[in-house]
Amino acid sequence: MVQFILRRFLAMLLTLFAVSFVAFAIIQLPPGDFLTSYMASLAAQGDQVDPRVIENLRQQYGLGEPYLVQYWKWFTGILQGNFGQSFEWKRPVWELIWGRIGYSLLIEGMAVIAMWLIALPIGVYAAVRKYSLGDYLATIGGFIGLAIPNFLFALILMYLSFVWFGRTIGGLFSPGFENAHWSLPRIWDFLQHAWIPVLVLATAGTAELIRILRANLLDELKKPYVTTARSKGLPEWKVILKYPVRMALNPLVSTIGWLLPALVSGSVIVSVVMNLPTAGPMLLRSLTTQDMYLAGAIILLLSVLTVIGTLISDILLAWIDPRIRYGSR
Amino acid sequence: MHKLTLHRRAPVAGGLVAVLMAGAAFLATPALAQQQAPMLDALVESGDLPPVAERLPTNPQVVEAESIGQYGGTWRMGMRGGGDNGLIAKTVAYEGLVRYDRQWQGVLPNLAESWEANADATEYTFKLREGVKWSDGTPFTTEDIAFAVELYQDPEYAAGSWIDNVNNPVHLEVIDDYNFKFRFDEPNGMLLETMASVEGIHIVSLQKAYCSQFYPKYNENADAEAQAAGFTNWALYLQDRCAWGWETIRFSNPDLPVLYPWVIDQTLTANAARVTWKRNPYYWKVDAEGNQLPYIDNLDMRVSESIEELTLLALNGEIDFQERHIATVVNRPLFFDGQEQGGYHLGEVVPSASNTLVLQLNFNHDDPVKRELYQNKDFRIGLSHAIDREEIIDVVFTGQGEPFQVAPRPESPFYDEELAKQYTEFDPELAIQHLEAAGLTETNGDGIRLMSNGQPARITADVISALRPEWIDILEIMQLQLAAVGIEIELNNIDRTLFYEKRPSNDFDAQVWAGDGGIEVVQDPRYYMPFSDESVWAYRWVQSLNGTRPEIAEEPVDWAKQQMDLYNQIRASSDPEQRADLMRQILAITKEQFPVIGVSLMPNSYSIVRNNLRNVPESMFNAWLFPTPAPMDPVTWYFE
Amino acid sequence: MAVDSLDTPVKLAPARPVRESQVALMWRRFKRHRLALVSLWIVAAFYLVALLAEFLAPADPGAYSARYTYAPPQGLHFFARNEDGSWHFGPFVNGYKTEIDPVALRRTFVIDETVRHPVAFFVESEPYRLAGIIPMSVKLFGVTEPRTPLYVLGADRLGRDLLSRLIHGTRISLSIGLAGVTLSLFFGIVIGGFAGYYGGWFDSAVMRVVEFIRSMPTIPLWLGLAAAMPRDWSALQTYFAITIILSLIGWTELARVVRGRFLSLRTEDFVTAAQLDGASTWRIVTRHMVPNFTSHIIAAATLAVPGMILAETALSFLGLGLQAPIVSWGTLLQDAQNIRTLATAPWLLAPGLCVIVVILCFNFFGDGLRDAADPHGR
Amino acid sequence: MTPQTPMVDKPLLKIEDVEIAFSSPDEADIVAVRQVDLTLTAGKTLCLVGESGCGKSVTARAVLRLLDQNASISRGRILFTPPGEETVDIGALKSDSLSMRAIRGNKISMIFQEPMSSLSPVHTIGDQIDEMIMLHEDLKPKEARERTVSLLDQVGIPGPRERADTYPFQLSGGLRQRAMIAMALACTPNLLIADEPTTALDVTTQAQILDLLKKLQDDYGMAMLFITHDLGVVAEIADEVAVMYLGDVVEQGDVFEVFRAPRHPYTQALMRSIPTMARKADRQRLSPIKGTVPSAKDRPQGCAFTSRCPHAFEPCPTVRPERTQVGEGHVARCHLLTQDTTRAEELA
Repeated sequence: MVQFILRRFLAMLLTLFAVSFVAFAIIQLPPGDFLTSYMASLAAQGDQVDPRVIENLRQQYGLGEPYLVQYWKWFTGILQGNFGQSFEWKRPVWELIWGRIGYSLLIEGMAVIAMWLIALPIGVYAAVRKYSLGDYLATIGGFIGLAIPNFLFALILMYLSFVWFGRTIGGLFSPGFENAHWSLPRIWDFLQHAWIPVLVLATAGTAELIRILRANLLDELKKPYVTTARSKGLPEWKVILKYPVRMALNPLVSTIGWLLPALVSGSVIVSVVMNLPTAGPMLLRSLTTQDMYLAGAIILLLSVLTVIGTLISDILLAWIDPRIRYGSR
Repeated sequence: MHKLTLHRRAPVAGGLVAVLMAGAAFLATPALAQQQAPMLDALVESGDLPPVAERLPTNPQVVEAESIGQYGGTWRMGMRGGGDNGLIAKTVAYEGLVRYDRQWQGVLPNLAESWEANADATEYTFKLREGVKWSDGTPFTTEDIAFAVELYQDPEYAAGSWIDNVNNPVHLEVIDDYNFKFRFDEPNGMLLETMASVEGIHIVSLQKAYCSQFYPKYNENADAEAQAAGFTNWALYLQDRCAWGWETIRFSNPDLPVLYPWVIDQTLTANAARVTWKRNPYYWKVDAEGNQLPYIDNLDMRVSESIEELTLLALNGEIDFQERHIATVVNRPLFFDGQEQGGYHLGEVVPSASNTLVLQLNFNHDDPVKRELYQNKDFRIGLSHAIDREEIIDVVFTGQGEPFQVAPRPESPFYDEELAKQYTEFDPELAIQHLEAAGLTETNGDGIRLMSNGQPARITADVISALRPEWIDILEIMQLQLAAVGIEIELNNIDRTLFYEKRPSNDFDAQVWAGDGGIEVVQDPRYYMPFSDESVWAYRWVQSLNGTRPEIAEEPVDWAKQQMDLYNQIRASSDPEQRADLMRQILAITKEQFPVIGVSLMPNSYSIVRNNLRNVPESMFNAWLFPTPAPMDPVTWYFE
Repeated sequence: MAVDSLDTPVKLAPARPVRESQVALMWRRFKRHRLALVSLWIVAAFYLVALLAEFLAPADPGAYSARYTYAPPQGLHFFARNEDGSWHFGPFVNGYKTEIDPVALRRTFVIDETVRHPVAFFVESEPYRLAGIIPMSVKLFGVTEPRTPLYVLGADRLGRDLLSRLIHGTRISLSIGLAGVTLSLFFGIVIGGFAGYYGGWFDSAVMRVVEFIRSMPTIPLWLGLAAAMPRDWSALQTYFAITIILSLIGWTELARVVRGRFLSLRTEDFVTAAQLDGASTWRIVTRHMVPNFTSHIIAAATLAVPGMILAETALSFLGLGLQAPIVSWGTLLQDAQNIRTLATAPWLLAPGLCVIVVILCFNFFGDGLRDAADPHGR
Repeated sequence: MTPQTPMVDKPLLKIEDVEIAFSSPDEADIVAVRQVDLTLTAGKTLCLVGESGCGKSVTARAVLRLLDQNASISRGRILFTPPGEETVDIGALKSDSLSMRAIRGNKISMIFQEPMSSLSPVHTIGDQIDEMIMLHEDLKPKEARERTVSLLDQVGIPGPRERADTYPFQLSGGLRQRAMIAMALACTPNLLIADEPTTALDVTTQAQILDLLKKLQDDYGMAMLFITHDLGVVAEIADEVAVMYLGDVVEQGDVFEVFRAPRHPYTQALMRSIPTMARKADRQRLSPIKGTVPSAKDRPQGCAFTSRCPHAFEPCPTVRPERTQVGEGHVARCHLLTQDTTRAEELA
């Protein structure tokens, strides 16, 4: 077990290094750098900057240097916990993103939970009553969630909540609570705002879970141990929940890992539409303004989170499945 | 409210007139006791704040308004993402030494109570309003002006503006606490317009008392402290604390003393959900009855990356005044229908831009054939006649606006109907005649005309649809219309950065932008003559006249040179009338040469005004240099 | 012991499966999944539409009309009751009563029941090339009277026929999905195949790479790549660039599937047998292994298409990816994604509906395939 | 062999004329079991013997109503009479009904062929047995576990207390099957159904398991329905034997009777196919049955064995032979037995 975790952990470190490199590469891909797009946006406002100013800044930001040098500075910096400065906000990147990353995590975590809550019953039902009307309806329901483009869904929900309740649900808090400390009323206020994005994200992923769960369960239901359980005289629902479902869940646990990247991507879009204080909009903006250290850090952190998520789900799997725990197959 | 179109006065600015106006203002100062906002009373009683009389300058600026207002209320608006410092510049930060009048006709005193200029516009003398105080109570004097000039001109500090303009920097001469001189090597006749525009904010954006502590010259261990604070050098730390002008970062420092009517409360940070402001107890303007302004206690700017959210906020009556971002052509019917429910009405906003779309052909194209063709007037006339402007106006702007070339707007004193209307009638035959006159006689299989080198006449037009969605719509229609006369337009929808990079690298046929300079004719004649880097059609000619990239400069053709000379004369003159005449001569050449092609007059936009918000002009100009609504004195607006 | 000897012939009873029978078997299992069957037909229909876009679309997707901006859907009627109570038969569309509201700045349309513009099938049109090849000059349907509006699904902000745009968008969006999947399929099979067949360090290396790519949040990846691609590329170039970008992520999933099957098959007796017979790797792979899991690959591929289509719309939403004037479901939705549309022109959301339907169908279709491919429904 | 115990008048389980059919969406129904009549008495072991696919497992599962949804008992009754209780027709119960569940595991329990896959891999042996006990008798978990341990001990699992906490995959095949048995016996059932319990095991373990079963049967005095295709096993464990062919019970009776004098051609063929120990010289070749078992679909109207029967004649394909008493509690279904004696001689 321990050795298993260690192996995965080393693999993870390797991945992270690669991720950091790619992340940095991505933000370097677009033509020009922060200052060119900075000038561009000023000019679009009708304003102009003296090129000397730009030259000065380029010096101060060390933008002139070759790619690898910049990368190395950045990477070593991160190892010392310094994510660098955001050009646009003239602030340490870490100070800017930790809060947003937190909210991203919160929203995505809630989405994962919501997904499971929706997917479990539907998946089990769909498998037990294979090809029944219920099966079809359940799966259709699940897939519609998958099929609706996130941004459209979010926008429609926003508009409807305006039309029906005369409320503009943007952001995660009402004015009063934005800077308040966590308290029960604030949590309540938060939930009132968070349900839309969570719903949108969850529905997008549920279908996949349902599909896997259904497939696994169909598989397990045919196993002899189910008959054994029946022969014990257990009621059918108990037979199914205690044995095949329990088994079918194992592979599902490991899905959390690859659910995350999709979730993160989804939350970027939803957050932009709904103006959530998550990492998404900031990432988008920093990519367009080419605020490279900021963008790089966000991409890196999001990837790190997904990688860690995968690791956790692997460990979780090993933990709940004795066959892996005792290194037997 | 007077209709803007009625005012066709010559721009008044400079010495005498302004002094008179200042005098007028002085006389207007009423003797009766000055009032202050109730929210300040407690502070005064407790002694945390000196009484209003001591806070106000001896000669406070009197702002006339439709009605005397009442104190209180919060002005809610929406900010497009955390980077939208433009909104702040347009609502809070527009406090310079001088300011524009509401009709954008003349220049009024502001922090400077009067000024004079010498004949050749190389020397300006300003007198500051006495007793004006920063938001922290420290007096505002020439010291602060001197500090600003010093800092802007420090090459290590990355602030840039007209103060340190390479070609003609400011030389400051301080006379006493309230009087100083600006000297220039070259004549600078446009100085007052510049200082009255949003650019004017720069010179009064840095308080010496506070900002000098981060500047090595006044604090030898500034660098050390900067590093201690986690910045690589003093410049970055100073930038973080004070920045300059209206830089975003300025508004993340609550301690920064300002001269604005409101001081920042919830600061503008990358993660701010909203930015709020509360009244500046030391604000130095009063209404006709001597009540200290502003009327409105607080500002509340919702920060949102999502335009849709802002739109919903406005519809839901959660925005009190706004034209920025949300007042689009597309949204108009939406907001129109929403008036009832949202408790607001739509005000008129007159854009400064003359044209909805300007097609700028690259006169300096690397390909000699195209260069020759694009510089050929007949070719451009041909194109112009081939465009059915009425149809475009109908489709894209539901009938709003009129066929128009790139020319001063009817509201402008420089308006010239002939210049505005020439070659705008839709006449394919005529178009074809001109194109053939331009040598495009042969056509290929697809009916596309062939250039002298046998290549089809295809124009790739760069456009940023993200900026103005309707550009794509217009171009798609023009595409079909021009195809009918054998000219192929290829749409190239690109992003901003690339758009700007293509100019110096000179790899573009044509670029598309809106027709700036419809009102600010003299300040920004980018389409009338090779003026600035924004004169894309003659980018390389511009460089020969104090451009930013002399290395790629090219010798302009004679008429362009003539225009540039005339403009230098404008710079050299401090007499508005004379400047106007010179400008008219430039425009005459523009009319003769017809450098760029316009489509239609930029239709009026609109603003969303809550019904209970008073003293809001029914109609206002909008431009970047004329930072609406600030020149409309929002300090006099109030809630009923 | 004894009866075992009897068993043997019984065990042999089902003769070695022949391909045909396998396919037939799969088809039978597939048919059992009714939803999948229906979906298959719907998907097929959509692709047909994509193929015949020019023929089916009544109007040119770019053709605008000043008089009908934001015109609501007319619908297509086949019979109606006349004032005198008699019945009118034959397809027609109603005319519009329009007026411009100068203050609100918009046209208000009222469907005019009394005006009927007859609609005919196989009407003459100006010549065009079907799929850019076959020259034709007849459209499936259209109005017979000249200069009469035909907006079955309504018009967009420039008075362009939504139906026609939708039909042309179908071509782009569906083909981008297909192209992307084909590409990822190629990578997936080659890479995953070798990884699975040879195993060992190569396998683990590939798997690390796959793991790595899958651990990257896709959006930033797209954003970066999309932002990086030369913006002065032509529409076509961008189109292909986008497909490549999409498949860059898509191949990993397929690679995993292929590898998995290879690993499991590699140990199967008949493969070992073939190896003992000294059959070449190539032969073993193509003759013995591939036929054994084509079905799975097909299923996996089918299930990958929706992702591509969604991705295309998402990219357009973010202002990257395909851009106007290219007509795709993504770009069409881009026009629709604002409050104004929701409030006053909801019909512009039709592309969204198409996306939903197609994706649903692809999923069910894929599920059906997979269930059919192996009854254990893995 | 267990000592003969006197016949009990009321049999524990009486399967009467049961037919089991499988339906499938795209084919005609398949009658897997055409007609089965069996009788089990307490303390006795009935062996159900036949080739795979002859329907013996199906029959066994039918008794516990463990058939898949698409299978149905289309005819006949399964009468179960626990000592001192009313007779219930299991065939009539709903498979998930309370009364059915009360019988499963409690009165009738079952052990399966593959102990590995028949035990849940993610629950410990102990849990799986405890569950059964607690289900049918209200015991606290502790008490249940005590019972489990003693059961494991009984079935000869060394270190039962520790073993209770192990997972199936951690045990050898033999131990697993013992655990399985322990679970089956947990509630001291009246009837134990063993579905080829030894097929998956190696010969020595097989022997051990069989001994164990016999011993336990004596201890508990329960009836046992033992399904196998292995005549050797039959000889070792059965009191009575029923031979099935393609869904029919072709011959049934006391194991001695049947082995000594098989009357049905199929049974005879089976017997001849058993290798007998003899010196190499006087061994004669085994004579396996010609042809292959047809699928249930194309089973002839009449005697199922017709297609492979050396003696087949007119009535065989069309007319189903009657059950014929051929000796003390020994019946067979063959036309030869009902026809004139001359032909009957052929089988004598």
